Amino acid sequence: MSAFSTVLARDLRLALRQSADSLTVVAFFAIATVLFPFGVGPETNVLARIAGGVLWVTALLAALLSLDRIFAVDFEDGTLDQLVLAGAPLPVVVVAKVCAHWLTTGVPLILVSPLLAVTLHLPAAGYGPLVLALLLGTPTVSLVGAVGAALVLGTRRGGVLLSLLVLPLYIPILIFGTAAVEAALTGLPSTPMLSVLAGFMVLALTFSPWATAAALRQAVE
Amino acid sequence: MHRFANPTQFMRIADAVYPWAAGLSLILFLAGLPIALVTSPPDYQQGETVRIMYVHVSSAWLMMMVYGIVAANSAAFLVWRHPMANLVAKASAPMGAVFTALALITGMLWGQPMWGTFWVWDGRLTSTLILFFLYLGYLALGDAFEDSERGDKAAAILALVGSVNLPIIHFSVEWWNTLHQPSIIKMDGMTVDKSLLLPLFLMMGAFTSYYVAVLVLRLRSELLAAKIRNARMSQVAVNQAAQPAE
Amino acid sequence: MVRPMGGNGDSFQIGGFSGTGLACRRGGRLVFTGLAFNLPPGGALVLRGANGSGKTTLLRLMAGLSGAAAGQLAWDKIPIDDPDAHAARLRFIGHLDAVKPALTVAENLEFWMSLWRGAGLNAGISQALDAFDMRPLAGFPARLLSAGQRHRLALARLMVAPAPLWLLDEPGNALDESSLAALARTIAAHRASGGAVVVASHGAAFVEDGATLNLGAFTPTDASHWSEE
Amino acid sequence: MTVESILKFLDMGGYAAWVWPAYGLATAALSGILFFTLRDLKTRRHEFETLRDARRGEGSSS
Repeated sequence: MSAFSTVLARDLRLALRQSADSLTVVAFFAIATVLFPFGVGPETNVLARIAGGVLWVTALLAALLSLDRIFAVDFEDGTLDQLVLAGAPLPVVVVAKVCAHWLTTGVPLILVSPLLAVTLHLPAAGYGPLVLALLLGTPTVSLVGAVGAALVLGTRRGGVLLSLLVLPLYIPILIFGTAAVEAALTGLPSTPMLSVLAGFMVLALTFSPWATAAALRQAVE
Repeated sequence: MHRFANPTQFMRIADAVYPWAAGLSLILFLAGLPIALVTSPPDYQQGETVRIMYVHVSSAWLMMMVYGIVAANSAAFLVWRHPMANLVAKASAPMGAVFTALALITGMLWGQPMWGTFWVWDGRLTSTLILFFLYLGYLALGDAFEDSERGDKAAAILALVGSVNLPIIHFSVEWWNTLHQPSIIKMDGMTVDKSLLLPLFLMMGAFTSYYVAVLVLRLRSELLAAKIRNARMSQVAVNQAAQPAE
Repeated sequence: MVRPMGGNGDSFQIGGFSGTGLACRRGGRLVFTGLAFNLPPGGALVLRGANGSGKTTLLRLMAGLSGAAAGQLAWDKIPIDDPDAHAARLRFIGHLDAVKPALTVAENLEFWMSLWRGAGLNAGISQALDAFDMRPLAGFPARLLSAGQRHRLALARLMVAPAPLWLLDEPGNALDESSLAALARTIAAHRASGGAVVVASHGAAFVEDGATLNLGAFTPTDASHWSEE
Repeated sequence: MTVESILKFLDMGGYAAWVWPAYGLATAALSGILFFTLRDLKTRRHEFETLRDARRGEGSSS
C-alpha cells in the first residue's frame, strides 16, 4: 500500500508543478467541443440532440492526448526501470499512476463538461447523467489507455499509434456514456447505462493493471 | 506441446500438411464455385444476391477464426515463449486483416440490394469494422519497433487485450443497434435454405484450407527472414573474440 | 562505533549472488553464452569488455529487468524465481539518472526512500545527501543540476535505503575527482558491511581488489544459421 | 449451352453489379495474398542463399 501512496503522491506533485499540462488537456477539450457548432450549425435543437455524444467524443480524445505521456516520461528518464525494480507489485504501481492520471486529467474534464454542455444547449435533465457517466467512464478510459500507452513505449510514432490501438476499445464506453445522457433526455432512467459503465470500470480495474504491467516489463527488457 | 515449440519439428508437420491443404483447397474451389455460381438455386427472397453470401460468410468465418488463432498463439507465445506460436500469429494476422476487409466489402455489396444502401450500422457490419481496426492496430504495433522481438511481444499483448474486449464490443454494438435501429432487417433472422448449405460449406472449406496452405508458406518465409536476421547480426558481431558456441 | 555507510544503520540479509550457464539475446543476437559468476558477500565484480560485449545487458539481467535465454541466477544458492523479491534486495544505477527535474534534490531522494523503506521509516536523507556532497543543493529543483550533479543524485539513491546488492553501470561517468573518491569510499563501506557490488566500468579505480569478469570471453562464435532446416 | 443462357448467367438476375464484384474482389484478395507470400518467400530464399554462399566462399579462402 505504501508503494501505491508514494507513487500517487509523487505523480500528483509532479502534475501540480507542471499544471500547464493538465490545463492544456482541458483547453483541448474546450476547443474541440466548440468546433462542433461551426461544423453542424448553431441551431439549438440540433446541438441539444448531439451534445452528449460530442462531449463524450471530445473527452475521449482529450484523455487520449494526455495518456500518451503517462509512462513515456518515466520510460525516457530511467524512472520506469526503478519502478519495475521497486520490489512492489508492478500492477499496484500501475494503478497508482493511473489514479494520478485520472485525478489530474479525468477530473478536470468532468468539472468543465457542464460548462461546455451549456454552450451546446444540453437540456437540464442531461447534466446529472452526463457528469455521472463521465465519473464512471473516465476511470475506464484511463485504465484501458494505460495498456496502450505502455505498449507503444519506444515506438517511432507513439501518439498516433496509441489512438489506433485504444480508440476501438473505447467504443463500448462511448455507447453507454452517450446512451445514459440520451435516456435522461427522453425521460427514461439512465441507471441501467450507468450500471453498465460501472461494470466496465470493475472489469478494467481487474484486467488492465496486469496487462499494463506485462507491457511495461517487456518495454524495459 | 513442446514438440510444436521446436521449429524443425513444427515445420516437418507443417510441410506434411501443406500438399493436402493446397490440394483440398483447389478441389473445393473447383467443386464449390460452379455450384455456388451456377447450379445452386437463387434464394426465394434475395434472388441471385444470395450468391454473395458464399464468399461473405466464408471470409467472415475466416476473419473470426484467424483472430482466435492469433490470440491463442499470442497467449502461447507470452506464457510459454514458443517461438513458433509467435510466427503463426505474425503470419496469420495480415491474412486475417484481408479477410476482414473482404467480409466488409462483400457485406456492403450484399447489403446494397437488400437494404438499398451500402452501409447500415448493423450490429454485424459494425463489429466487423471494429475488428478490422483491431487487426490494423495489431499490424501497426508489431511493425513500430526497431527491435522486432519487442514488436512481437507488444503485439501479442495487444492481441490478448483485444480478445478480452471483443465480446464486450460486440455486446455493446448489438445493444446500441437495437436502441437506434429497431426496424432494420437483420441478417441474423435469416433462415438458410438447405439447398444453399452445400455451396456454403464447400466455399468455407475451400477458404479454410486455402488459409492453412498459405499459412505454411508464410511460416517458411518468416523462418527464412529470422535466419537472415540472425546471420546479419552475427556478421556484425564477428569481430568479437571467438569461443565455442553452446 | 563506526556505522557502515552502506548499511545505513540497518542490517540486511547478506547472501552470495551467483549465476551459471547464462546466455542473453538482444535484438535477435546472442550477446553472450555460457557465462558464470560467483559473488560472495562483501565481494565486488568488475565487468569488462568491448562495446557491445554485453556489460549493460548482463547488469540488466542480474537486476531481473530482462530475462535470460538460458541459465540461472541464484541468491544464497537458491534459484531466483520471484523477480519482486529479488528487486527488493538490489539497487540498480543505469545509464539514465531517473531524476525528476521538477522535484527538488531532497524530494527526489525522499521519493525513493519512501518507496523502498515504507512511508513510516523516514530516517532522513541527510546521510544520502552527505555521501555525494549534495547537501548544499538539497533545496534546488533538479532541473538546475549539471549532468555530473544529476549523476551524483542518482548515486545518492544507493544511500537512502540499504540493499545487499548494488548493480552499477558505468558509475564513474561524468564524475569529478572528489566525487570518484566519494564513490570509492561508498562502495568500500558497502562491502565492509557485507554488501556485494557489480560494476560495469572502463576504469575501475574506485573498486579495490574486485574480481574481474571479461565478457569478451563469452561472446558466441558465428552460430550456424546456415542450414535451411 | 446457348448464348442466352450465358448472358442470363452473367446478368445474375439483374444483380450482376453486386455479385460479380464480390467474387472478383474475393479472387483478387486470395490471389493477392498468395502472390505476395510467394514473392516474399522467393526473395528471402534468394537472399538467404546469397548470404550462405558468401559465407562459404569466405570460409574456404581463410
